Amino acid sequence: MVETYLVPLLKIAVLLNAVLVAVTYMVLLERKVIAWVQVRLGPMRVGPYGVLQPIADALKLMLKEDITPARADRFVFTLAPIVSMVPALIAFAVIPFDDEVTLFGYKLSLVVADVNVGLLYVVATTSISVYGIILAGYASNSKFPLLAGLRASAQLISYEVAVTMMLVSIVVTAGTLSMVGIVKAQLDAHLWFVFIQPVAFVILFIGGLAETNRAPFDLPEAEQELTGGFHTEYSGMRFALFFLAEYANMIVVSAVATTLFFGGWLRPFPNVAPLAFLDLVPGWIWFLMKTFVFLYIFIWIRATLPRYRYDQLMRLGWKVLIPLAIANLVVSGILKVLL
Amino acid sequence: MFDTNELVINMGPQHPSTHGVLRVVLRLDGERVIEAKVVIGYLHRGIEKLCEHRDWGQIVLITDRMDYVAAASNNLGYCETVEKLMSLEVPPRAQYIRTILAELQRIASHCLWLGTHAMDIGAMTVFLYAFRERELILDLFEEYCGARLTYNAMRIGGLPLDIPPRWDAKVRAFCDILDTKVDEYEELLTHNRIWLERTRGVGVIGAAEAIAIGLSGPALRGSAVPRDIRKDEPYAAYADFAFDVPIGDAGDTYDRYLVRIEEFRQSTRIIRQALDGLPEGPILGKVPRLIKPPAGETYHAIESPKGELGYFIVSDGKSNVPYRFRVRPPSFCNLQALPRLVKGHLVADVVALIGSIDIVLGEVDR
Amino acid sequence: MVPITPYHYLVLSAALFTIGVLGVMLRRNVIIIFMSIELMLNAVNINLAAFSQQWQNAIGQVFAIFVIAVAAAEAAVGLGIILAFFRNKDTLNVDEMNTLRW
Amino acid sequence: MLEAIVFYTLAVFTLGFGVLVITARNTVHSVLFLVANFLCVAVLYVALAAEFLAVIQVLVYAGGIVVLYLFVVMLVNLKAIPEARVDPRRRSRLGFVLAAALLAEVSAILVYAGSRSPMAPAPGAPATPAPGNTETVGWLLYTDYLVPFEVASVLLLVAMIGAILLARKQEA
Repeated sequence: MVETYLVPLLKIAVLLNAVLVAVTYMVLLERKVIAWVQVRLGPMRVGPYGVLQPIADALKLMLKEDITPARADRFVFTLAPIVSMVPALIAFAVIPFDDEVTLFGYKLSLVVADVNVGLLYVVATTSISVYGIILAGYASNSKFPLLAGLRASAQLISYEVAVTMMLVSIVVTAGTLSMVGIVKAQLDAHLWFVFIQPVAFVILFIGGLAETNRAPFDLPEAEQELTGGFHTEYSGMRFALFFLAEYANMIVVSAVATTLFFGGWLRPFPNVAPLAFLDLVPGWIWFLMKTFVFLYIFIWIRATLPRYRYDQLMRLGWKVLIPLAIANLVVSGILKVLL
Repeated sequence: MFDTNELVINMGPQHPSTHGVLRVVLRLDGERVIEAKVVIGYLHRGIEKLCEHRDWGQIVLITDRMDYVAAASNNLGYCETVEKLMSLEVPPRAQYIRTILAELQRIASHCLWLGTHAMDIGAMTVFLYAFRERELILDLFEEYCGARLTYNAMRIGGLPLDIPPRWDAKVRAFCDILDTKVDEYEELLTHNRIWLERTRGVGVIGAAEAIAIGLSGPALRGSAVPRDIRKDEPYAAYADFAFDVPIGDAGDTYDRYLVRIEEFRQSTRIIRQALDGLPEGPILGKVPRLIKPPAGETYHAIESPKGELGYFIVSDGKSNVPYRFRVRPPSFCNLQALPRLVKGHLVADVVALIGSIDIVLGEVDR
Repeated sequence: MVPITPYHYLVLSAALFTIGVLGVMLRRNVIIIFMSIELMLNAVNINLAAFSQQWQNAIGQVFAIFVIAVAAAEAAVGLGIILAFFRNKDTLNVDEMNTLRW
Repeated sequence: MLEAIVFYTLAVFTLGFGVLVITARNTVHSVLFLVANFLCVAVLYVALAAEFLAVIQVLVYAGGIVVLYLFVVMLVNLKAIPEARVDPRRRSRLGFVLAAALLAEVSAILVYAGSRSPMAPAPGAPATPAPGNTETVGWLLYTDYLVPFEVASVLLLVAMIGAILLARKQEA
């Protein structure tokens, strides 16, 4: 009973809380990093160096009036932020934070569910998250969100194709769909997959930026063009949910990239014996560190690059990334057979 | 046939990228603009009529409120027009300081343009970088005249104030800073692939058409027309300085961007020359106590940061207010090109193009 | 409580199929009719998956995947037709789709 | 026990969302209920030990095909209710009767078949499902069912081109 129900439930509870805290602190991280890039200080007032800013933000958003526009589709309008938040959270279920660890004399794997279709599961959840944006665009009964909703759905669908193709080449290399299995495959291969599949990594990263609607692909919420895009009409907690979903998605993409290409919980050069002292750092810390680096790069890119235009974005997706992903898949298939 | 795709959206007057209260009614096919209608007048304050009820000296202060990001240029244009009407002689020191102020103002205005233009295209860091440099100029102006936005910095016949001690050294220091910072802006944008894709070939307008529409300033020079009033009909002290007039070749957004970036450098070049050759002497010419220009009319234009800023003033020679006061605002005339420029482009280009022609609504609506 | 057998799944699938049939027969909005067809295809897929479980081999699942592929093709073409039709007639009502050409 | 709870809950939700799909007034709501229905069916697949099928269901059906529906619904964005006009020749009651007849027929078959040979695991089959059924499915797809698989891919290609051709706007 304890094994089948209690432990997973505990894991889910801990993970959910950790993710939500991480997400709120992502907002602070983003503000701070962008501020540093722009030679500013960022939030400084709430707590030392602004570390309590997320709490203030959360309070503010919760206390704000929650407005539903007149003639909006109320049911869908309320549903949309939830639909965008939930897939982002459930995707964490298959992400392995560490190998089996022993806790209180108890063998515990730091993954909620090591399902044998883990990778596909992640793709499936992201494919659901597009609904949040489309529905928000539709339900607001306003033209800018509608445009943004159409943009978002087109963008997500086209980039999903490239990313999924690329994931197939990872599966070819690893020989498994399980996330834990992929990390172990990297241990067996004596190499992180980023060195074996560099093209796939680049595609995943670009596709990840596009799928999380981050700069330079943040067209659905392009403030300067669509006045905030799909969440133009949202306020208060419902707006906050969209916001949190975006950051949760960023963490998911970073964690997936870490797992697939940077050896998850493995230390750098996992099979080089002279570096064994690196094992003093627990695996989950390696994992978090790698994920953090990705998040930092996400923010860094946002602070640096201008925004793509809609047609250019679609062109990049269909005419560059998808052919590249297919070519990569073919080449990895051939190499797999030959080697 | 029934068309499912046409959509009319109302961009502005409350929209983050219309630089104030511009309203553009866009007819879209998907995201492609079929037609754009520009609706102006949300900031109309009747400045021209107001000026016909203020005496000549008071008008300087009102001109501040037109292009409020380039108040000194407005002052300069107005004062020179009245001086032309009255055939007043302005002492050389005043001319030089006016030139310095006008060029600082050009840099400040271009900083604001660069920041907002880059922000419209999504590069938010450039916005803060550019505003940081604009802040330095505002500090310089504050030290000169005490105001940071609406300076009221000139008088008919000269200047109200001489430059404060060691101000020139600060201006020089600023020019050195700016030259390095402009390189920094260029590093972020000029060769950035996304920036190139977003600006190249967007809103192309040929030289002949640009002239026909009545574009002026950097927007015109971007279309390879080397027209710069500072060069062609020198005013203030511009005749004394060597500077280049940068022009583009394709007439697209990218060229207009490059022209303005180069103007940063030319402006510091002019300022340095003016500081080197700053003559001693009075700062106010022989101006009568009561300013009452003789009956007549005149038109005088200067090169404001945004283009040809012209004043047409009629004096009846009797009253102490202008009989007719009319401004040719560069923003207004350049804005005419917008519907033509955005046609066939996407919504995202509309904001890029609004930024690219660099308008200030205070000047458009007056 | 009786253990859950494929039998149960078959009943469920039959009920879902009937709902789909009802949708096709009663609704006049062509998009809803399309969605009812999707419901029916899903009912069939439940059947296939249940049989696959029953006989412990994956052939049922393979068939279900083919069904999904065909459904995707059907949706793409069908919705294309609906869009083209809507452009010309400004309606989605099947009762008004009573001419073969216009 | 747990299996039964899961099954009955899912069955109720699947059928409930199915009914909502065909009864919802607003087409967008209909599409949403369809998604919910598909997700429930996906969980049913998991209960049937068909994880790969479940994920494909979510990925292709819920994440792909239904988005297409939503797209079309939003594009046509009707002001008038599409079902305002009823053809006088329409016989709605007959529809009910036919559907009831169908259900009765299928149930009859099931009851009859169930009474004759109760559903028990096939005698020759292994007691536990083969590990990694994704592999099994893939293996079957690329060996025994290679020709149908290729035909399906051609079908998808044809459908894609057809859809583009149909939805494209006529050049003036």
